[in-house]
Amino acid sequence: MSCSSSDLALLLGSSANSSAAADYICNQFADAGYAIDTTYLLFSAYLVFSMQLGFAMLCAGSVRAKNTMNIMLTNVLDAAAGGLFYYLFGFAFAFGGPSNGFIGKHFFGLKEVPEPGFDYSNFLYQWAFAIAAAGITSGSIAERTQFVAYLIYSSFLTGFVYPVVSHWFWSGDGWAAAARNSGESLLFKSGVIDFAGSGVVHMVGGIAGLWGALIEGPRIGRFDHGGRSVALRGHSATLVVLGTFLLWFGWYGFNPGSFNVIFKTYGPSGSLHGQWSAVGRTAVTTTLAGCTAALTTLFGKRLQTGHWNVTDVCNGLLGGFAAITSGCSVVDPWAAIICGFVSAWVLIGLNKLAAALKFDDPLEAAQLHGGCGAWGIIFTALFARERYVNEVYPGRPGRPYGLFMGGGGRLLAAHVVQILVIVGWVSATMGPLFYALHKFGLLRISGEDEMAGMDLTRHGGFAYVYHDDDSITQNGSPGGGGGFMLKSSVVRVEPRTAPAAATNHEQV
Amino acid sequence: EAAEMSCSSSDLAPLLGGANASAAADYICGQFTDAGYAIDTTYLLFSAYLVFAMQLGFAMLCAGSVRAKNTMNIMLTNVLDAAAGGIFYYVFGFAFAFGGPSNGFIGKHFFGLKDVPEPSFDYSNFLYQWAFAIAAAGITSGSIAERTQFVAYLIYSAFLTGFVYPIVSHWFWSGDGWAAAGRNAGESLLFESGVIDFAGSGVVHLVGGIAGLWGALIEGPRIGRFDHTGRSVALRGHSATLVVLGTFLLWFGWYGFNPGSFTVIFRTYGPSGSIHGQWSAVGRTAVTTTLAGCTAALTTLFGKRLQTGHWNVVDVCNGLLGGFAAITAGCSVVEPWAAIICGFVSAWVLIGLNKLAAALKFDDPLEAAQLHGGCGAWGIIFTALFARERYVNEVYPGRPGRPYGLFMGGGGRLLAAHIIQILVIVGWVSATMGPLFYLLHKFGLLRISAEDEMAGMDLTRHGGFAYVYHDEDSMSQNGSPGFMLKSSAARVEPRTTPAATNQQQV
Amino acid sequence: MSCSSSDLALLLGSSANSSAAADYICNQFADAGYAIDTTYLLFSAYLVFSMQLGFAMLCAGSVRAKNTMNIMLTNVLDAAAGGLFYYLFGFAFAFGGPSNGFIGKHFFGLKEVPEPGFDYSNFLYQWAFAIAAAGITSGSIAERTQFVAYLIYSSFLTGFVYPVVSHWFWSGDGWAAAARNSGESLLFKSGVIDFAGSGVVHMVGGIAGLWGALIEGPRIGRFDHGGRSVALRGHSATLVVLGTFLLWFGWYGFNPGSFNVIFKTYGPSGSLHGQWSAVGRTAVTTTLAGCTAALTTLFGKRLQTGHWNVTDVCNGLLGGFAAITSGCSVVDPWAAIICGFVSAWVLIGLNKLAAALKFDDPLEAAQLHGGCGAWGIIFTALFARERYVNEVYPGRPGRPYGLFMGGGGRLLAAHVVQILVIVGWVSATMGPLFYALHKFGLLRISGEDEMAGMDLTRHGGFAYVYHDDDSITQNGSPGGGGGFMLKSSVVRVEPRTAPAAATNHEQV
Repeated sequence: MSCSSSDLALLLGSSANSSAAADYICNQFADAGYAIDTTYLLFSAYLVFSMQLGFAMLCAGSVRAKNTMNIMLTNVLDAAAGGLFYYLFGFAFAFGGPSNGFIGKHFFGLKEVPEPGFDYSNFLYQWAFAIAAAGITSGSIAERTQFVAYLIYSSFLTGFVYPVVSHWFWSGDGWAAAARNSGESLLFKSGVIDFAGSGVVHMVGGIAGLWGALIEGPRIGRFDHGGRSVALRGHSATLVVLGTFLLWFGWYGFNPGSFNVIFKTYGPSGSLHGQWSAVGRTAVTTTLAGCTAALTTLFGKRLQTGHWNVTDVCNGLLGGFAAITSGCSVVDPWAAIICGFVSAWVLIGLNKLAAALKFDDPLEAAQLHGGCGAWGIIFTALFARERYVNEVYPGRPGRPYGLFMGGGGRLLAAHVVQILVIVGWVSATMGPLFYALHKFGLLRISGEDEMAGMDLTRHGGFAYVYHDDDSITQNGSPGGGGGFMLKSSVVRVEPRTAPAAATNHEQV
Repeated sequence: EAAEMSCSSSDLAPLLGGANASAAADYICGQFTDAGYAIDTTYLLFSAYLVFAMQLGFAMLCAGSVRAKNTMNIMLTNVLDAAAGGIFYYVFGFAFAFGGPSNGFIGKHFFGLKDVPEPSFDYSNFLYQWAFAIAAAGITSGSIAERTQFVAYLIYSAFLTGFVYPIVSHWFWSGDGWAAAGRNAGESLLFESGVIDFAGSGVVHLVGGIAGLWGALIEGPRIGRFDHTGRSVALRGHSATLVVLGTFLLWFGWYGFNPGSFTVIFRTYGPSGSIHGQWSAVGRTAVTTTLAGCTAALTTLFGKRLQTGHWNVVDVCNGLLGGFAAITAGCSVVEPWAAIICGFVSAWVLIGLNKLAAALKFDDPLEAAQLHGGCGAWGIIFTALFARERYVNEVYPGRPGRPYGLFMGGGGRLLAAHIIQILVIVGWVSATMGPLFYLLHKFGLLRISAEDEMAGMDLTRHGGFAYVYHDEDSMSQNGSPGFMLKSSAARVEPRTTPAATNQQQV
Repeated sequence: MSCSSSDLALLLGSSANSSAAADYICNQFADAGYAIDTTYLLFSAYLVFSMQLGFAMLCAGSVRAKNTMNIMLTNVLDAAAGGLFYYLFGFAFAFGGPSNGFIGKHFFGLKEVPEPGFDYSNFLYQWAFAIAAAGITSGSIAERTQFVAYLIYSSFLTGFVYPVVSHWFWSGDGWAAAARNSGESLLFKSGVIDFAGSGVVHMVGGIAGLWGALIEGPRIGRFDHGGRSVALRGHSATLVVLGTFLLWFGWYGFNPGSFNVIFKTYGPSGSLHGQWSAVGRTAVTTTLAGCTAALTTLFGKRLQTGHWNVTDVCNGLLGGFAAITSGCSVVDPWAAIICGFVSAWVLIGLNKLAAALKFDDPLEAAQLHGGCGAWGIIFTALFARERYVNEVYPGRPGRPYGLFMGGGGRLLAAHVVQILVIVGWVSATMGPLFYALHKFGLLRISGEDEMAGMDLTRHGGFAYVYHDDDSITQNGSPGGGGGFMLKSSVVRVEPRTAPAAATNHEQV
């Protein structure tokens, strides 16, 4: 808190009780601060949670109709299983200080929460981040992965792999954190400025998806026998747009919310400079990076394909967001435009590369979150502005900042290390996991299942029943009863009632 | 109870000393009061907006859970819940619920928001409570979906939002309510405890669920729901995507529903300046809510997998919502680990009640009676078992030694009060909504004709189907007059060649 | 801020440092105020942004399936292009004071932000408003407009036409602003009370759409050869409802958020009267106007058509919101009910008029936002309550208020001027633009494209692929490869694998 009893006591001065009066007043401000900051953090957490809805809709729209139920179930379970695992041990691994630089070791099952520095709202906020990482990976392996494999990798990623990474870069004990506890030395005297997680969240999810998709191989029909890339279009562009806008909406919790507190001054008390302004600036940089990436993709793809393509624009937009996530709080708005512009080309280039290498990622998740995330980490090391870095990560005067802003190369060195370490750690943990699942026959579904669609073979039926005859047939079918979910393979009897017949005819 | 500020002028004045100490203390504490109003109103309003988003969640959940031919009908009911509820709750519902000082049964002030704002009720409180009221009506609409006349819907919805629900909320949430845990000081509590139904497992969910139960019972099952040999036949909804969309939106909105029910966040529990305050309890409430829903979802996933052999997303969504409905009563007074127990049991409650409903040939398209009624009732019992002493005293302060959860060593008085709550809600809703549905039934206003039901209400009552994915449909209509036509008009062939598109798209 | 150091210093009195102590305490309150108000404003901005999602879904559901991708792309680009243009110059034109009454001239590229009065959060909030105006217009010209025309008009509207209007009525320098800088004279000693923009946003978008739709003419088939109106129904009522509810949700940012700050007392400090209460009242009046309009439309249309129509109810609801937007903060809740009731009939009447005049607006945007918006401006001039006007626009005692509330006709005069000026300005700028696009053949698509649907001809395919055979055919097709987006005109080869055939059979 910025209200200091000892300072105020001196000013209140003459009275015998001045110290008590100062305590009283400053405690009131402390209370107000808790109320304001918790309100801010909780609503930010709710926004981040809404990204899970965005992922679900984006994934649903991007796969074929026959696999919609499967992919949505994985998204629901990301959130649900993630909730339990992150409660039991994930949060402890990530933020359970005091600990070592590698892994946290307190707060299992939220024991001893609240304590100064960690309240329940912090847990909720971090949980929403953890499930986002798992959601990214699910896109890469969509449409061909066994559901059991999904449950296993999701638990492992949310409960262990991701929390450890977030400990390294975000915990006060983390070996590479830019905001490391005072007294500890920073990596290259700088630490890694991955403010909201281009690396910690997006690269982790993207690299995990990369390994999953590599080991599984492409979907049947994704590349024809001549080796040419064949588009397997998702079944609903509307859902893609819905999901993208929801992710955009949620990103306002993801990036600006990562400040955690908003009631904090930068200059002298009473001036207009404070975290509130930095929070607003972060929302602006986030917006501009995404907008620029969307426009760049629009025209870039138009030149290449001759179409104005909305799903490509949506992916470009999300790539811009994934890239700016790392530096959103420490760069100027004009730099965010550069960030978004480059990230659009990174995504386009990586997609071409993926097609050339016969790598199939239905959601482009590895390219988008992995590739643009990595670009964002580099971008931050180039464009971080001195004043902003010192405001957001205070208490270490003279720390390095962006190379192009005159801050030297130490921040860039730290960020290159971050990329290498994340790629290495995720590959070393998720790679063997996916490989073991593959070896035990638990990873990929059978060719028959894949052609028929997982919804039919694993999830009890298709997601959509737009044609009324389906249900009417079941009604009228002599053998059509007996359970909630039936394979639709029952014989199809003609409806017996006249109005229904008319209906079918007209609607079909 | 807005703005119980912790800054006390009388405490501060002696500390400041000096001739104007009292005025200075007033000045400073007045500033804190203002800050408190600003913070708490921001908190409450955004919570209200989240709760309102649940109405969108209900609309999408309901739309996805019914057949395509009834989609317009169910969505219209959801829109009108909110719209009609807004008018009725403004004119008298809010007054019945919170219009104190009054008696224990019904409130009697604030009609048409007269005399608002006053120290305990500002406009933001009204908006928040309105969002709750329309949620109750939304629950019931699910139970009677796909076979109810629209007029019946308008009548019951107005009655429920404007009268039945407000009275229940008066009993348990108003300072004057006879069974409220936060009853006005000086009044005695039911069993010296009162009912801790923090965000409304009983007041909202049980009320909506029981109303739906009577509606669905009196209407009977949909045509084809049970075949002639009496076996249960699934009438699947038309879009699992909409079900998932609706479920996530409800989850999102529940963060306004449960944590928002504190209505103020700027309030200390310990001494001023410590980390303990309502802000922490608000966060804890969000966590318990999350964990209960997550556990219920996972339990349902594996439970149904064992039974049916499928990984079913629609069932998981319903399980999740059941967990939320259950934790709603105790979310603020139980530990996170207890929330896991709450969610686990609620999943089995829902599975069991669904089996029971199928056995009894009870047809509820959204499982609303089972989910909101059954899991809601379980949540009320759960709270009486697991409420923790410290949390109860923090959230409902000023009554030292009050009872808490039976399993936590707090005795059985809270449980007794909660059993009374269940009985009273079931009785009151049955006594009001039961006769209403029965009358509508007797006057032929409740159920649509079999022909309409087979054809789908969208066609017969709402001017057409909700979806026109195939281009030929709209092109055919080009040739016919009028904005909304029954699609029974002759189907003219499109006259222009580009319509060949149809062939490619189909 | 309401905490006054000089007042407090007198009270603290005896000590030598009393002035410093008072500064210290009041500065703390200033900080708390920044934190609270920024939290409030940013989350309001996020809500307003979610309206863009609402527009996208509403538009998507209201057009035919064959044009869904087109309309959604325009909505995404509204936000994206709007973000860039509003950052570069739109915000400067609108709020760049000190300037003249016509147009602002500071803050280009957010230079010199933050300064007292304008922080980054203000920019974000105003950007969300600007893109809403462009979103309105896109509905009027849906299903028949070239994508390039869309890009051009959208940039011009967001970057110039709209910012200038918002400068006039909302900037402290604006010639017609009700909250004009002290010392400047008000229009008719009153100024225009267009609190959240029935005129500035909704009429601007609606009138622009009116000209676009007029110049383009109706869609093919909208009026048959006998001249009768033929409904071209949208393809999904579910999306219409989804969009409407999202707009409702977002309107809670639009109207109550327009206060910008919530930490401000009206009465003496410590009383319960303050902006927080006015914010809540604004949310209530907004709700009641929409609810009344929805119910009025329900019964009004039922009497006319015999159906209970959900899309009409949704439009009625939105009309009520558009109308109350102007006066939401200065009228009583009961007056909001009148506002909504009349606006429903305004919309019904204008729709009848549009059909009679063979004016085709697929979203009814010109009627809804233009017509109901204009009614809302008049309504405010009739029902604005004295106390609320003086609380929301303080510092000018004796200013006029609603005619029916005894406040005289000067407010009404100012509001009539507002309507005329907005109609004139938008017509003088957007009319020629649309006409020039029309003359150069850039406005309307060809008849063939229109019949086939723009998604197929311009956006690479349809939005929906519910039937599995579509994708499978593409896989197996000898000529089906080669690129991401193919026209579906390739020959349709039978799937070669047995399970797929079974699937098709069962699902269709």
